Formats: sequence, structure tokens, C-alpha cells
Amino acid sequence: MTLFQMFQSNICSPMVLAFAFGIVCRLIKSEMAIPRDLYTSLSIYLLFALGLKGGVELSHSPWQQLILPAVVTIALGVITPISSFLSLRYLGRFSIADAAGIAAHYGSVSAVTFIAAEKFVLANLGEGSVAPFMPTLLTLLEIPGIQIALAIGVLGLAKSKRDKDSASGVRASDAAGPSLAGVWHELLTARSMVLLVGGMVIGFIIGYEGYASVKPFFDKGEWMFKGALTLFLLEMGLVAGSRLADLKHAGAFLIAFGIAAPIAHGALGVYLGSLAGLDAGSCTVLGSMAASASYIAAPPAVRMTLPEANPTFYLTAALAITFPFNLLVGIPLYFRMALAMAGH
Amino acid sequence: MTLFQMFQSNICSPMVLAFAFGIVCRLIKSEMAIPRDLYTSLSIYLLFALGLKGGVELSHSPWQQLILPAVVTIALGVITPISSFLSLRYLGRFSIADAAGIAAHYGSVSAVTFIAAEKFVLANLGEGSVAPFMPTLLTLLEIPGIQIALAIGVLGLAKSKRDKDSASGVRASDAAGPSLAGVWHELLTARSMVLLVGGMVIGFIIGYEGYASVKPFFDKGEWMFKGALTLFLLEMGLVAGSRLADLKHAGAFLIAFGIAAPIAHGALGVYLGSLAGLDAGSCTVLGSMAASASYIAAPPAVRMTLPEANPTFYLTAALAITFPFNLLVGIPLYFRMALAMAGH
Amino acid sequence: MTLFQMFQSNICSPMVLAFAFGIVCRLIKSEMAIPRDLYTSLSIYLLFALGLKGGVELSHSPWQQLILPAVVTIALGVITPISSFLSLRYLGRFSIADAAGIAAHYGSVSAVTFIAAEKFVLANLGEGSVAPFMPTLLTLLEIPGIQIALAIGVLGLAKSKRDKDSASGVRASDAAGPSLAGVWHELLTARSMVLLVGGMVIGFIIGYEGYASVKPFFDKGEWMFKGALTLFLLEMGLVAGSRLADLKHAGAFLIAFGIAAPIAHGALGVYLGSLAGLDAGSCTVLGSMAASASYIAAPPAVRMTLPEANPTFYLTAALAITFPFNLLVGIPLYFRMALAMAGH
Amino acid sequence: MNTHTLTLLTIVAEALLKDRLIHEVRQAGAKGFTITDVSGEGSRQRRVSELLGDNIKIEVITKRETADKILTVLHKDFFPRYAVVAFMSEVQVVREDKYL
Amino acid sequence: MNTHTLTLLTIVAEALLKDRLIHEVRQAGAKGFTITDVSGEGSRQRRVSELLGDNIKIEVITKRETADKILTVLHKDFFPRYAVVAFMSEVQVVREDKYL
Amino acid sequence: MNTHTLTLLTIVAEALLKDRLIHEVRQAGAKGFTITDVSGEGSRQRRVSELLGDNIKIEVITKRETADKILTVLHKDFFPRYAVVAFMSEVQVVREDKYL
Ligand SMILES: Nc1ncnc2c1ncn2[C@@H]1O[C@H](COP(=O)(O)O)[C@@H](O)[C@H]1O
Ligand SMILES: Nc1ncnc2c1ncn2[C@@H]1O[C@H](COP(=O)(O)O)[C@@H](O)[C@H]1O
Ligand SMILES: Nc1ncnc2c1ncn2[C@@H]1O[C@H](COP(=O)(O)O)[C@@H](O)[C@H]1O
Ligand code: NA
Ligand code: NA
Ligand code: NA
Repeated sequence: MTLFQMFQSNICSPMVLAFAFGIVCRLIKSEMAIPRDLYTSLSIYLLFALGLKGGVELSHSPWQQLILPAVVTIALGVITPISSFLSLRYLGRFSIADAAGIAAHYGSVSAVTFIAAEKFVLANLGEGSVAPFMPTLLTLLEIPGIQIALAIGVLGLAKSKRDKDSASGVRASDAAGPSLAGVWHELLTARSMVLLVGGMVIGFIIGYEGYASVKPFFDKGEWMFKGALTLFLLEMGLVAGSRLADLKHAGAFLIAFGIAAPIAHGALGVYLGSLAGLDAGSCTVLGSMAASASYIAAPPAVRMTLPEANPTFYLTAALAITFPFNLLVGIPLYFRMALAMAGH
Repeated sequence: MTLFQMFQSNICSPMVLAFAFGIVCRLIKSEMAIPRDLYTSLSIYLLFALGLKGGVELSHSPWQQLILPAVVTIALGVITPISSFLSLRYLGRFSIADAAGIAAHYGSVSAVTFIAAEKFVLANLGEGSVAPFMPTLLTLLEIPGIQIALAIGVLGLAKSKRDKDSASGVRASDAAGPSLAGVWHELLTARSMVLLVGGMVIGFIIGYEGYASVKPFFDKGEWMFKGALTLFLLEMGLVAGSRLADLKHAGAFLIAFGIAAPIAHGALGVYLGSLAGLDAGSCTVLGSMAASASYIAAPPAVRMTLPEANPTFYLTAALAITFPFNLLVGIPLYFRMALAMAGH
Repeated sequence: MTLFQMFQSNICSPMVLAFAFGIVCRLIKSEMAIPRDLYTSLSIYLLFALGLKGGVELSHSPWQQLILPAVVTIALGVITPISSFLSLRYLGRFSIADAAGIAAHYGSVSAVTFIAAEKFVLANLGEGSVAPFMPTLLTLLEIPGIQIALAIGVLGLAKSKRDKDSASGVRASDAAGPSLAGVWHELLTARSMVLLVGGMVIGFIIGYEGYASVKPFFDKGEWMFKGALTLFLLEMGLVAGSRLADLKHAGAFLIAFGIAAPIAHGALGVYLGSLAGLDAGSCTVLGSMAASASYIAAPPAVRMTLPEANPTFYLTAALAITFPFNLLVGIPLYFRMALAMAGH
Repeated sequence: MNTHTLTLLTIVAEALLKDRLIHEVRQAGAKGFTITDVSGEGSRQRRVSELLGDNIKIEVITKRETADKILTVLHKDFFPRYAVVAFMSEVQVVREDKYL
Repeated sequence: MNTHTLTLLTIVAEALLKDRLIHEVRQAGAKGFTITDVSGEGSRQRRVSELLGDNIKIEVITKRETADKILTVLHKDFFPRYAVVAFMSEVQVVREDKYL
Repeated sequence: MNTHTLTLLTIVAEALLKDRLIHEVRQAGAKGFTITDVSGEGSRQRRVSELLGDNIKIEVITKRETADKILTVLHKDFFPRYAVVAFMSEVQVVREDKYL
């Protein structure tokens, strides 16, 4: 299959089309909307199902295999927010808050991109071509990047304020936001985290046997999951579509960043994955994770801790640029990279 | 199977019983209610599934076959609102606004009646007995009737006001409602339309192959769809039940109209369908479409553009009289008509 | 299988783990929440499915078999609220209102405990080991206990007020609550009752044949039902978890009561069941019903009619003590009792 | 715009009282009301919302006497037994007769 | 806190008027608004909420003249045809310029 | 009905501030509050509701000093950084001691 054929088959999947459909609804100014509670229910279901399956798989895979991949995943969680912050701040001339806010999103990971990447690999390389512990890596990658970028932002702002104060001789009130410890608790107990980890623990305990009775309801390979994912992507398309108008406020640099960052991070992810001994399929998924930008866990954390960062920037970049880019172009690309690295 | 046996088997389906159950809940003044978001979710699911399947079928059916049926469908969309308006205004002595408001409902179509008719035909004549392009006709029939009736109403009101003004010599302020162009946009981008058409386009693109992976989730023949439909009809029963008390305000003429209009329009639909070369099964479905009254697309459009029309009239007629009539008696009747016309 | 092994296999089911997961979410103060409409939708689905299956089973089971079990069920509905009231009032020294309020919960039944008991029996004794009319008994047991306890409470309060008035010579205004007749209507038409009975009537009419087409959607043995139950138990866990902090307000007696009452009532249920000729499986289920405390039908009825009763007591006892006790320990225990009674 | 002064009575109460409160509002002669789903906390520290429903807010525009009548009923039958608060303020309306 | 007096205009209307009412509020020069989903009953006895949606409440803090402008539009185009009520009261705000 | 005058403080803010604002309200000594889910637009033109949640409205009946205390905290810690508005009005209540 050529790269082009891959794009084509990727684009014609019900999920990608549902996303496109959502965008179109907004472009034609339709009143179409997914009820808030349906959206929340779908995301609870998808995250819990993801964790559950991950736990079941973990329950019969040797732990040692997990160590190296876990190390490189955490490395990705440290590197990507810093590389994002530096390029946004010094190449893109964004304010400290804006640069850190966007970096928090790119340092974390999008669960739907993860699912799409895994589906893509399974469709191309067949059953068993993705390591069973990938959802564990997803969990590891979710938080550190957000924390690192927030720390950069909060410390950077404090320093620039001290500089200003000592210059002017006046001491500004330090309108105290939530502490970073508070943010840790917030992130570790956020719905998405709790569902992933909780599902994983339950999956680990029940194992294959207990999973059997609810597998058709929760399993990624089953149509129930796919149907729910289709509806979820319709909603994502609606949200992305309502952000498209903001692309003009985002500016050319941010658009370029929203495409270049995933390519760079995706390549790094594929490379580190192969260093850690992952096969081509798993490298593709790890690359897609590194390349993706969070739009569920990161936005509230950033809004809370760095309200000075403009939400238009981070939401538009993560959801209206990088997410569709990865869905359509990125994943097949990281897949080619992974194949090339594996010597195919 | 005799007509009576058909009624009987029709009445004992879970869907019809769920509708009856909903009515009973209201009659015994139960607090029973379906959450608003569940209702919206079910209708999104049903309409999208309907469009999707229609698109998949379209993708491998010859287009020429569609032309004549499409022409007669549009003819039905022009005739039925006018016939409804005339009989309501001149036989029933309804005000211009009320007559036009009710006519808008009978000129459009009820998607659930469509599904019920199709299910009925498939149960009696088996797989393949309904043309694959029927959902396309459903889409074509949805809007024109509403627009025509609204135009009649708005122009009629304007004229009667001019007459009054010129009689009294005073010029009333023309409390401008939304423009008819605004209403076109509203209707074309309404949730129900967008889901049907969007689903159809996606279905057309993915074809049989792409459909396979989500078929159990969306397909009308599958239990998932049937279960969702059962719950949806429970809600429809609740709404219809809370309208039953309004039957006394509706008056004898409206009740008679709510039964006579579907029979007349149903017969016309069956007849025009057979003229256009449709087989008996498809004629039954086309007849049921013509006979049905919209209660999803029409009510908000009428309320917006013709607020002078009394909602009690149009909602009660469409949902508490014509919908159950078609479900219980109408569909088997149009089926007999279609069989007779096909010479059985 | 030893009693311990039973506990173990019981604890490792996805449903019990989901409940535990919900509790943990609250303990770590996670923001995790199930949307209100999803909770309501799940409970509508579960209750309707329960009734439907019960009705289908009833439609081909001889009515005479039902008479004796129905009699003992109603006996349980009379005995359990009285035994609960007496021990709470005279051993536990609770106020009249509190004792009656709690007794109303233990005199009624928890549908989820019923489902869990049935699942447990089927897993241990196989298909057919539970009588088909058990959902009918569930319906019979739901209301009488609540009414009897409320009557005790309302009459007791009125009497104690009269005593006080005649002592002080002053006549207090009798801030009239809703009449007991109003409460009857309320309970008989409450959502849970209407769904159970409505489902049962529909199931009875459609029988096996009509049920076939929606069986995968509604049947307790199918994964759809199990998946929905898993999510519902997650929510129950969240609610129970947020009540755990109230255990210290509940006091030692209430905690002891929350464990002793189900054991006593469960033993009584098993015994009466075997008197009525039920097999071991059905005795287990009847015992679990008697042992369980309602937390869906009872709370609003008690709050409405006996607002003097402290909700912290009855909600904590029913949901944070007795429900998990039955789920984990009670059901296997009543099962052993039933086996012992049947001479195994 | 020429306006008239009326009373806005706001009641916040546990949701299961909805039907009974609507009944009292109508009984006292009010011509309409608006209901909002809300949640809240007060002196009663009721933490029961999951199983007993949250609160509702009922707003009634009416003349002062009618508001007083409703308050009297609340005071007698509801305040002592249920979680209910109520307060009044003055509002300006255009079509006074609509509310009387 | 040093406060300024402004007008709080509250509109309760059938939900499908939402976009049109927001348009009028903006048109009249208001700088913001808050919307709540509500339900209700009034003199029109509209029992249509299931198929036509419930009501919404729109609250606008603004200066009295702007509120009057909105009321005038309501009076002309909405009161006679739709289920709408509106009322005003005075409120104290800290940052007056935010609303002007 | 014999009534007493108290202050109704209304805060409209982005939903993710809910816990922090409740904390401040309690901290200042208010005895209760009522929360409503709302949406809205203001000078900040925040169009982020899908991923960051909509707004909430917090209503607090309390004495003027307590309201002032809450406003002071809002002014210092919230107004400059978040999308928040707040306003006060006077209301009549029956049981004054319930709120003090
Ligand atoms: N001071 C207050 N300000 C605003 N709302 C209140 C206040 N006190 C009580 N409420 C509301 O009234 C409900 C019942 O209050 P209570 O009877 O004090 O438990 C609470 O759940 C709140 O929604
Ligand atoms: N007296 C009233 N007090 C509070 N809200 C009212 C009142 N009258 C009407 N409303 C609200 O305004 C809506 C429309 O009223 P109407 O136009 O009278 O049918 C109702 O559905 C209520 O939500
Ligand atoms: N003039 C206003 N009237 C009513 N609500 C407002 C007004 N301005 C702002 N709001 C509310 O306060 C929120 C935050 O406003 P802002 O900080 O101006 O973006 C908005 O989303 C509205 O819900
Ligand atoms: Na990333
Ligand atoms: Na029609
Ligand atoms: Na019991």
C-alpha cells in the first residue's frame, strides 16, 4: 500500500468522516449539537473501556518488557513540553503564559488520537501488532507534560513580575492562584485519569476470564466501541468546527507550529520507541501519542493555573489544527517512519 | 394474512406497545419521564442511522431508478400541504394561521412512521421488498411541504392585514417575524435534516465495506436500532399522552381531519408510487410517508414563523391523532392498497 | 466451592469492582461524576429490561405456582418494616420519625441487589435455577413495606403530638403533609414501579416470539445489560462513597443494624421461600430481596411524608452499609442457607 | 418605557416539593411562575441530592399581597419541615395586568 | 466596596427565540448577558415544551436606557406574538465601566 | 409577613472556578448559597465552553458586610484573571437569623 492509498483508506473510515461531518455542520451554521450529557457519557465510556482493556492485557504480559518503553515515554513527557515552550516563546514570540499554556497541551496526549493510531496499525498489520501495554504508556504520558509546562509558566510569570517590581520599586499583590500541589491533585484525580487508571486496575483484576462477559460492551475491536467513537468524533468535529473561525486570530506561526510540532514529536516518539525495542506497530502508536496534543485533560488545568494564557490559542492549535492533522496525515506518516526504522 | 391479523401482529410489536405504555403512564398521572438528553441522543442516533443506511444503499443502486420516484415525492410535498390547508380553512373554518400551521405538519413527514412502515413491509414481504433509495425520498419530502404551508400562511396573513388596514385607514406596525429565507436556512440546517443528509453522504462514501464495521451499531435490522426505537417510542407515547387531554380543545373536525387526511394522502402516495414504477413494498412506504405528519421538523418552524397558529391544534393532530392512527391502522391499510394496486 | 471461594469470585466480578471503584473515586476526592441524565437513563433501562424479561417468563409459566410464593412475599413486606421499626425504636432509641424512615427502606427492596443475587445463583447453579416469576415477587415486595412504615411513623408522630398538646393544653398547628392516599398514588405511579409493571405487561403480551427481536438489547444474560449494570454500579459506588463520611454520624447501632437486619431478614426470606416450595436458587433470591434495603423508591417517599426523619440515617444505612454488605457477603450467605435448607 | 412596580418572590426548595409548591403558588392566585433547576447548601446541610434530587428555584411575579399569601403558607407548612428558603424584591414590569 | 447602580433586565421567553433575542440584546448595545434554561407557565398556558423546547431566561446588566431600548423592541415585535415576559430591577456593581 | 432586608449577592463565573468560589463564600461567613448552571457572553468573548465548561451562577443571601467581604476577594484574586461578574441587590426575607 502506498502512502497515498493509506491516506485515502484512512479518510474514508466512518470515524474520520464523522469528524468532517461535525466540521461541516458548523460551517453551514447548523443548530446541530450533541447533548452535553451524551458527550460526557461517551467520554466516560471510551476512557473506561480503554483502561479496562489495557488492564486485561497487562494482567498477562511480563512486567520487564514494560520498563524501557516506560522510561522513553516519560522522557517524551519531559522533552515535548520544553521543546514546545522554547519554540513558541523564542521563535513564535508568544508571551510566557501563552507559550506555556500551549506547551502544556503538546506535552500531554490525546486519547482519541491514540485510539485512531492503534486502529490504523491493526488495520494495516493485523491483530497483535501493537504491544498490550500501550494504554499504560498513555497514562504515563498524560500528566508530566502538563505539570512541567505549568511550572515553567508559573515560575516564568513570577520571575518577570519580580523583575518589573524591582524596577518600579512597587510590590504588586500576588493574586494567588491555586498551588501547584493543588494542580497535581486536580490532574491525578481528574475524570480522564481516574477512568483510565480505574479501568486498568479493574481489568488487571478480572483478567481475560472476567472480561469475557463484558467484552462486547467495552472492547475496542467491537462495534459498540466503534459506534460510540463515531458519535464522539462527530462532537469533536462540531467543537473543532466552531474553532475554525479562530484560525485567523491564531496567526501563521501557530498554524505552522500545529503541524511542525507533531511531525517533530512524532518522529522523536518513533525513534525513542525503536530504541526501547518496540516493534513497528507500537512505535507508530508511541509516535502518535507524542505527536498529539491533549484537549481533555490540559485545557481546564491550564485555564485554572495560567488564566493569563489565551484559550483561543491553545484550544485552536490542539483541536482545530493538530488533531485533524494527526488523524488524516500524521498517523500514516509515523507509520511509514516506523516501518522505515524497522527496515521495511 | 388477513387485514385483521396484520393489525394484530402490528399491535403486539414491542415498539407499538412501548408507545401505548407511554400513553398509559400519562393517563395514570405517573411522574415517569425520559431525560431530555436521552430523548435528544436517541433522535440523533435514529436519524443518523437512517441516513447512513440510506447512503450505503444509494452507493450501489442505479441513479436513473431514482428519478421518477423523486418527482412524485416532490409532487406529494406540493399537493399535501395545499390539500390540507384548503380543507382546514374552508371545510373546518380554521383561521389562516391555524390552517397553515397544521398544513405544514401534514405536508412534511414523520421519520418514525417511515421506519415503522418499512419494518412492517419487511416483516410481511421479506428482505429486499423496499427500494434502497426510500430514505432519499424521505429527505426530499421533509421540507417543501413546510415551506409551502408557511408561505401560504404568511402571505395570507399579510393580505388579510392589508385588507383590514385599508378598511380602517390605519397602518398596523408589521411586527416583522423572521424572513422566509431565514426559515429556509433554519430548515435546511435543522438537526434532523443535517443528520439525515450527513449520514447519507457518509454512507455513500464508505459503502458496504466501510459500513460493515459499524453495521451492528447503526443498522435498522439490528437489535440495537430496535431497542433504541423502543425507548424512543416510549417517549413519543409520553408526549402523545400528555396531549390527549387537548383532544377536547381540538374539536371534532380536527379529529376527523387527523384520520381522513392520512387516508387520503396515503392512498395518493400509494397511487403515485405505483405510477412511478415502485413495487408494492415501496409504495406502502411512500404512502405512509405522505400520510404521516411531521412532529420534529415542523413544530419549531411553524412556531417561529407563524406564532399566531395555536400549537395545541397542530401538535395534538400530528402526534395524538395521526401518528398512532398510522402506526396501528394506517400502515397495514396502505399496504393492502399497495397490494391491491399491484394486482395481488 | 467453599463459602470463601464464593466471596472471592463474587468480589472479582466487573460489577462489584465498578462499585468499589466508585467508592475509591470519592475517597481520593476525585471530581469524577456520572451525568445525571445517564444515571436516569441507565435506571430506566435496567428496570424496564427487568420487567420485560419477567413478563416474558410469566407468559408461559403456570399461574398456580405463583400463589404461595406471592403470599410469603407479601408476608415479608409486612414483617420486615415492623421488625425494623421495633428494633430501631426500642433497641436503638431512634426517634419515631427516624425509626419509621429507616424501616421504610428495609421493608422495601433494592432492584440491583435482586439482579446481583440472580446473577450469583445462575453463575453457581446454572440456567433455570431461578423461578421465572421472581421479578413479579420483586414488584410485590416494593411498596407494602414503605407504606406500613410510613403509616407507623405518621400515626406515631400524630399521637405523640396529641399527648404533648393535651399535656400543655395548647393545640399545635398540624402542618399538614401529603395524605397517605397521595403517597399511595405517588408510589404506585413512581418511575421504578411503572417501568417494572409496564415492562412486565409488555413482556407478557409479546411473549418469547416478540421478545426475540429485542432480546440482545434488554436481556439480563446479554452483555448489553451487563455493561449498563457495570456503569450503574459505578454511579452507586460514587453515591455510597460520598456517604461514607456520614458513617460516624450514623453511630454504632445503625452500623450494626445495617448488617444484622439483612442477615435476619435474609434468613427469614430463605425460610419462608422454602416453606412456599421454592427451590434453593429462588430461595436465595427471595432472601436477598428481603435482606435488601430500597434506595430508589423509598427515599423520596420518606422525605415527602416524614420530613422529620433525618436522611443521613436512612440513606447511609441503606446504601453505604447494607447494599455493599449484601453484594459482598450477604448473597453468598443466603445461598449457603438456601442450600442447607434444601439439604445440600 | 412606562413601568409598574410588582413583587418578585423567589423560592428555593428541595426538588421533590415541586408539585406541591406549584399548587400553593396557583392557589394563592399567581398568574404564572418560572422554574429553574439549581443546587445549593444551607443551614440544613442536606447532602442527599443524588438520591433525592437537587433543588428547584421558583420565581413568581405578582402583587405584594399574593406574595405575602404564599409566604404565609410556606411559613406554616414548609419552613418547619423542609429545606426551603424564600425572599422578595421589587421589579419593574411593562404590562402590569398580565400578572394580576 | 464602592458600588454603582445599574439595571438588571430579565427576559423569560420560549427557547426557540434564543438567537433572535440575543441579537436584539446585542443590537441595543448591551455588553454581555447570562442565559439560563428554565421552564414555566404563564397566561398563555403553552403546554408544548416537549416538542418546542422549554423556556430560557436572559439576564442583562446594563444602563437603564439600553434596557429601555430592549424593552421597546420586545414590546413591538415579541410581546404580541410570542410567550415572553420581561422585568427590571436595580443592582449594585463594582466595575461600572465593564457594562457600559 | 414581617420581613427583614438583606443583601443578595450574585456571582457569574466560569464553571471551573466553582469549588474555589464556594470556598471563598464560606470563608467570608455566608450561611448558604444556591448554584445554577448558566451560559453567557461578556467583554472577554470567551468561546471555550465546549472544552472548559459553561458558566455558573452563585447566589448568596447574607448581610451587606459579608457580601462586601466576598466582593473584596473577587476584586483582588478573581476579577483580574478570570471571567467573573458580580452584583448585589436588596431582598426581603422572613427569617433573618437563618442567614446571619
Ligand atoms: N444564605 C443563602 N443564600 C442563598 N441560598 C440559600 C441560602 N441558604 C439556603 N439557601 C438555599 O436554600 C436551600 C435550602 O436551605 P436550608 O433549608 O438552609 O438547608 C439550600 O440548599 C440553598 O439552595
Ligand atoms: N407571573 C409570572 N411570574 C414568573 N414568571 C412568569 C410569570 N408569567 C409568565 N412567566 C414566565 O414567562 C413565560 C411566558 O409566559 P406567558 O407569555 O404568560 O405564557 C412562562 O412560561 C413563564 O416562564
Ligand atoms: N452585562 C452583563 N450582563 C449579564 N451577564 C454578564 C454581563 N457581562 C458578563 N456577564 C456574564 O459574566 C460572564 C463573564 O463575563 P466576562 O468576564 O465579561 O467575559 C459572561 O459569560 C456572562 O455570563
Ligand atoms: Na504530545
Ligand atoms: Na405527510
Ligand atoms: Na427488604
